[in-house]
Amino acid sequence: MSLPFLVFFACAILAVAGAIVLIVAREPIHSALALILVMMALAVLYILLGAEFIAAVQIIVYAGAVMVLFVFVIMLLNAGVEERTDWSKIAKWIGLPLGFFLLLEVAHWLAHSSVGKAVANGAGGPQTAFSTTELSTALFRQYLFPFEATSILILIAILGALVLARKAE
Amino acid sequence: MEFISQHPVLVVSVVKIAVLLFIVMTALAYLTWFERKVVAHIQSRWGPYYVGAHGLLQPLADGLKFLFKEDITPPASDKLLYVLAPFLALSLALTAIALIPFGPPGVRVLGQPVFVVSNVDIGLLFLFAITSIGVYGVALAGWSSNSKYPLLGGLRSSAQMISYEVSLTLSVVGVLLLAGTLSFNGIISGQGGYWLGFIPRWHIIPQIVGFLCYLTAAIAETNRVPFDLPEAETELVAGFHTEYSSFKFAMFFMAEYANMITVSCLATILFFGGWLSPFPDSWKWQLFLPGAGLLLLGAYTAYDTAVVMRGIARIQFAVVTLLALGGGAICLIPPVAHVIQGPFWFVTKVIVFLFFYVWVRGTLPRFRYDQLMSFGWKLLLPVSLANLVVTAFVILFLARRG
Amino acid sequence: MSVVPVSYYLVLSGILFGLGVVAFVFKRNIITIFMAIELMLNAVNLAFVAFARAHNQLDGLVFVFFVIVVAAAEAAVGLAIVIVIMHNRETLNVERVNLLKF
Amino acid sequence: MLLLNHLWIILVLPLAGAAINGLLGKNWPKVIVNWVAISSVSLAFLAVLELVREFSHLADSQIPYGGNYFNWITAGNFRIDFALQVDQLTVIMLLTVSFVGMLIHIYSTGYMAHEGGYYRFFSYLNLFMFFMMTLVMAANLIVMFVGWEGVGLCSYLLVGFWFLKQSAISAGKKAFITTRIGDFGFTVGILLAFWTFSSVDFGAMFRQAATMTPDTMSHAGVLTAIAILLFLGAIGKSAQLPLYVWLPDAMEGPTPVSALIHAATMVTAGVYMVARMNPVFSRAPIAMLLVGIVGALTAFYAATIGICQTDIKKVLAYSTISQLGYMFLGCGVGAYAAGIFHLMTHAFFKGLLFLAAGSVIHAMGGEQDMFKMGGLRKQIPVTYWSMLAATLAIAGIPGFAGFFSKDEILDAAGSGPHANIWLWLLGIIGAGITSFYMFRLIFLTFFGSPRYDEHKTHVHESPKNMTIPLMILAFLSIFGGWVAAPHLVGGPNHFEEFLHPVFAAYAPTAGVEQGASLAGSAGKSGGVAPSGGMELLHSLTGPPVIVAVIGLLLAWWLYIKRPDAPAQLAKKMHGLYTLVYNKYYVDEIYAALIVRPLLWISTNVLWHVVDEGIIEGIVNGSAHVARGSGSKLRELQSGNARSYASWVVIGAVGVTMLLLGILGMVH
Repeated sequence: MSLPFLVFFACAILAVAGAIVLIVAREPIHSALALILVMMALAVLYILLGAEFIAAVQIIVYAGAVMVLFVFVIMLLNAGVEERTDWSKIAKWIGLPLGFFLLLEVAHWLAHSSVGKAVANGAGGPQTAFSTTELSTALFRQYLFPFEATSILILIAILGALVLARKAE
Repeated sequence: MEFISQHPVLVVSVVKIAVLLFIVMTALAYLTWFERKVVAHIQSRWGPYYVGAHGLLQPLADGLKFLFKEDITPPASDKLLYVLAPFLALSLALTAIALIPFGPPGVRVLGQPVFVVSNVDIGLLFLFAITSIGVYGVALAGWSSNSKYPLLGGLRSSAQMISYEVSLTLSVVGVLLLAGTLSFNGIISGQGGYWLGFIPRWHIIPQIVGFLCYLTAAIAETNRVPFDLPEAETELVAGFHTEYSSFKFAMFFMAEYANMITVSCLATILFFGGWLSPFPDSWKWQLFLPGAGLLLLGAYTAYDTAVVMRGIARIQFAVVTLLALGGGAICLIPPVAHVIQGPFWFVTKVIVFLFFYVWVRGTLPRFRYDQLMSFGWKLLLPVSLANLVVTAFVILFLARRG
Repeated sequence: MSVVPVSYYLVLSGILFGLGVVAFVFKRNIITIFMAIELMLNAVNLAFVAFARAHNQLDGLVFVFFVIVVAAAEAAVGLAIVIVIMHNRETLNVERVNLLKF
Repeated sequence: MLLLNHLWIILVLPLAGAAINGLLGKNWPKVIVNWVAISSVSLAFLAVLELVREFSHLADSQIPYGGNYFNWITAGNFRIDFALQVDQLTVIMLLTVSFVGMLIHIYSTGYMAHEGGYYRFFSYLNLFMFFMMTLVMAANLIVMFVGWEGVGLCSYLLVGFWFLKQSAISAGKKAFITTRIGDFGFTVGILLAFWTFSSVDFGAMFRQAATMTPDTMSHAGVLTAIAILLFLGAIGKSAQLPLYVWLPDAMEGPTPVSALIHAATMVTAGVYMVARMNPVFSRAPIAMLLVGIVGALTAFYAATIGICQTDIKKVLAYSTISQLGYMFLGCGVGAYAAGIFHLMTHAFFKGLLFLAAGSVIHAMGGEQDMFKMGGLRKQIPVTYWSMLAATLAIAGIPGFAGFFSKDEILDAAGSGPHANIWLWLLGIIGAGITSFYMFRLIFLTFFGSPRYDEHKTHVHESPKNMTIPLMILAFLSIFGGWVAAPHLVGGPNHFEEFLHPVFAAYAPTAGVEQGASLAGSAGKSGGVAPSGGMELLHSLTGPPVIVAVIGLLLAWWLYIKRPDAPAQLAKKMHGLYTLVYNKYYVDEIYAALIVRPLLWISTNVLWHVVDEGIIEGIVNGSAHVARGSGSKLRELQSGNARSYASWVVIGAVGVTMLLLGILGMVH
């Protein structure tokens, strides 16, 4: 059991645990923290996969900004304990079982499907980290247009948020 | 055992972490003393004076006091988070420091660089990552206390931190463009060399605007005066840590100072050439500056010991004198002097920044909340953006010129 | 240093995604439902990175980058909506926000 | 060869006039509208003259000279080009149409001077010219059909020109619908023609037809079918029995319209078509016979109705029908040239008659009843003289245009290759009646004492722009027929010779008599037959002339000598009189047999049962189904976000399953 495996399983368990906590926790803020935990674990996994830049972005943007926003809103709205109303029969009798089924299905597929195997056998080429320089080059050369598009998207999102959150005169 | 021998990294890292932790803790403790002294003198007071000579033992006393105080956990609070919050704050603050290289990477033990705990080649990003997490400590503290003022304080601080983090990051990007790398060592060594033979090629000169932005944003980021609205006594009692007492409170306290240190280190690295000496290498005598400095200190304390001090204080000062003189003597030994060189300059610069922090605190009044926000979004952010754009264009232009 | 097979990551991402789906259906609180979506996005990101590693290509990372950006935008707007809902309906329970129906 | 190579110019001119007036003319002063309309038509006429000049230089081998302008329709092997062509027949028609058309345009500027919708009128008129010329110059049946329907449209528009008058509107509709019935046959004929010759191009069709064995009386084939079907169209368009009923009503339109469309040009389109399709008709004796019979019957029948009409324009309308009958009779007995000849002369004198009648009506201030006129001879001399000339022409008094053409026809009917004594007889009697009712018209209108209130109506001669066309046409009515004059004195018949190639080109080998008849007529004058003098005498004293004179005298006796006689006569044979006076109740019969049942079916079956019952039933039913299913389905829209989420999950699972299946198959 070498180090990478240790790290991987530790993070994997953390992530899954976090996800489960996210589900069972009744306090929204606990869910939020659980999610942050998941993100952290994933960040570590990214580093393990050699994607340091993505890991950093994951933490800065996701954990550091998005989730802070969530927590902030939770605090702002003083969101209390989640009331477990159960009015949606379909969600109870079909949605959830199917959700779990999907879980198993996807996991099983990724594990045993020929795609999963093929990738596994490929075992991920050389383990040298992706160079951030190349990534940025790709981002600003090859994917320049989508990049600009996302910037527009964000601008729109900002405006939308402002309009929505504005006090109704 | 064989596991350890397999992974020397772990061993070295553990040792380094232990040492760093000790140093930083002490530094934190005496930083409080430093701050109180400076502020006191700014306000023409003596400041802590009686616990030890010049209050040198004051931090110790404070620490003890914190330890022995009753640790109250409000019954209505969210226990888990209430406990988690201070740990989060402090641990993150300390983790950040682990990324800081205090000296050149050349100095190695077991093939591992000595002056940095974890040498990541995108260190800066990671530092930001960690500082960006830092907000949770405050926010959660505010929330879990389950009481009005902490909640407001938490809200304020999280809002403030998010807002200023943006301009903080942006103000640094200019430097990144110049350096072309994310690793601290890269950035620092990029600042080697001199203009006209004696002006160091630090980023402060081309990036003066970025530096000012960074400084402002950094102060806000660490919730220090004049941006310390999260704990604005007049409005929110003590802000997010109102409900905290005893050691948990202490942890928040330390976290804040740790953040100060981190930010100062970052400023040093990014704008002031980290562990590089301000003087040309040709000036050999600079090797002996640390030793000389210590010796001077020793001389001063010796004089005090002999003339001013009375009673127990005199004994204490004698100890200080001995330490100073001894240290100075050791630092004069050339190999040691060589090794000490980097850390010496680094620490010196950091101390200058810390002094600046305290100075600001002693001088400026507190902002109003709306002023804070509008300042952050409407002035700081645009300016740092403009700086970034200009820098980018200039670099492009120069690159074109060849 | 031995390497963790990529399929491990894939399985993990699958599980996380599934949990995200379950949370998506199970949770009643709008904010947590949002989080469930974020969880799913994260799972997908993991898969992306894993595949990027598997084929040793950067594009996967670029995709992750974009996913993160979009998620941020989505969160901004979504949370604004949540705030508005809270102001108007005084509740975060999606089952109570049910005026738009037959 | 400018125009020969650019035939379209001739068409574009009137079209442009129509477009300009129609689109822009609304607020223009009448002067400009006149200018546009008349200049466009006159230019067209000049173009035609130029065309004729160029045409005269063509070698026979180059005729017909065609131009193919663009590929209009292409569907499989069904290919229609917008192609035009010129041959002798076309030339004749073009000259007639454009010239008469121009005159009538000029006349209209005077006649319509006080009418509203001035620009509309001229725009329609130009448009009509365009379509008529298209019809005449068409090089294939489809293009011809375009012109055919186009003139129908213009006729509809112009008959209903005073669209505030209920009678005008219904007259327009009647004209349109009745013609449609014939056009149905025409269309089917076209289809059949294409099916047979796998082309609707005249040249191609005729070449094909020439190779086919002609039908005989005993054995009728596809050619007969085509001919009869096409002839149906002609019946509708040229107002022959039994579809003539629309033409009298069409007199609701302005008089120039009646003159141009319902006398001179459009109604003759049928005749032109039959003549144009002569290769087909010549090979279908039964069809020929049918044409002859219909023509003769119509000639006689319409004439009889003409006797009792009191409305001056109605009289002319029926006379038009009957004259068209003569033309068909001519075609029916194989004397196409004679038919066309009569068409041309008829265009002159009948156009003139209508214009003159119009002038009379104009003078009488809108009065159309002949019994409220009389003694106008002095007041409006120009009109009187020109009308008299036209009457003499139509009555077939020797020396006038009508005489020559009608004589040709009756001659062919009597002694031609397809001679048929009964048709000849009908023709002769019809001729007599014609002259009778025409002179009746003249006498009632211009002679005797005024039967109108002279204080109310101030009779006045029409303005120059109306009288000048009258004079020109009068001149033509008198001398228009002289091209054929030498024939009488045994000389050649220029007109027939000019047209000869058109009708001889594809003449059936079996029926060489076609050519032989000319030869024969030439031979007759050659000397085997009595000498030229005898010939002249023979034709001058021939039955047509005799009956014409009889009719003239009878009319004189009844309406000048004994003005009270007609009434007594009418009393004496009251039944017959009312029968004829009411046009044999044909309209009523049609109404009873066709129109009312049709209305009844449409109302009670198509409307109440089919539409309300079935169609609306289907529509509403589907609506009800949709509504019902919707009201059930909308339950899904529970408003509970978690349910929606569940739906999404279901979909996701489905898709994943699908993917797994596919991937499983792939790998």
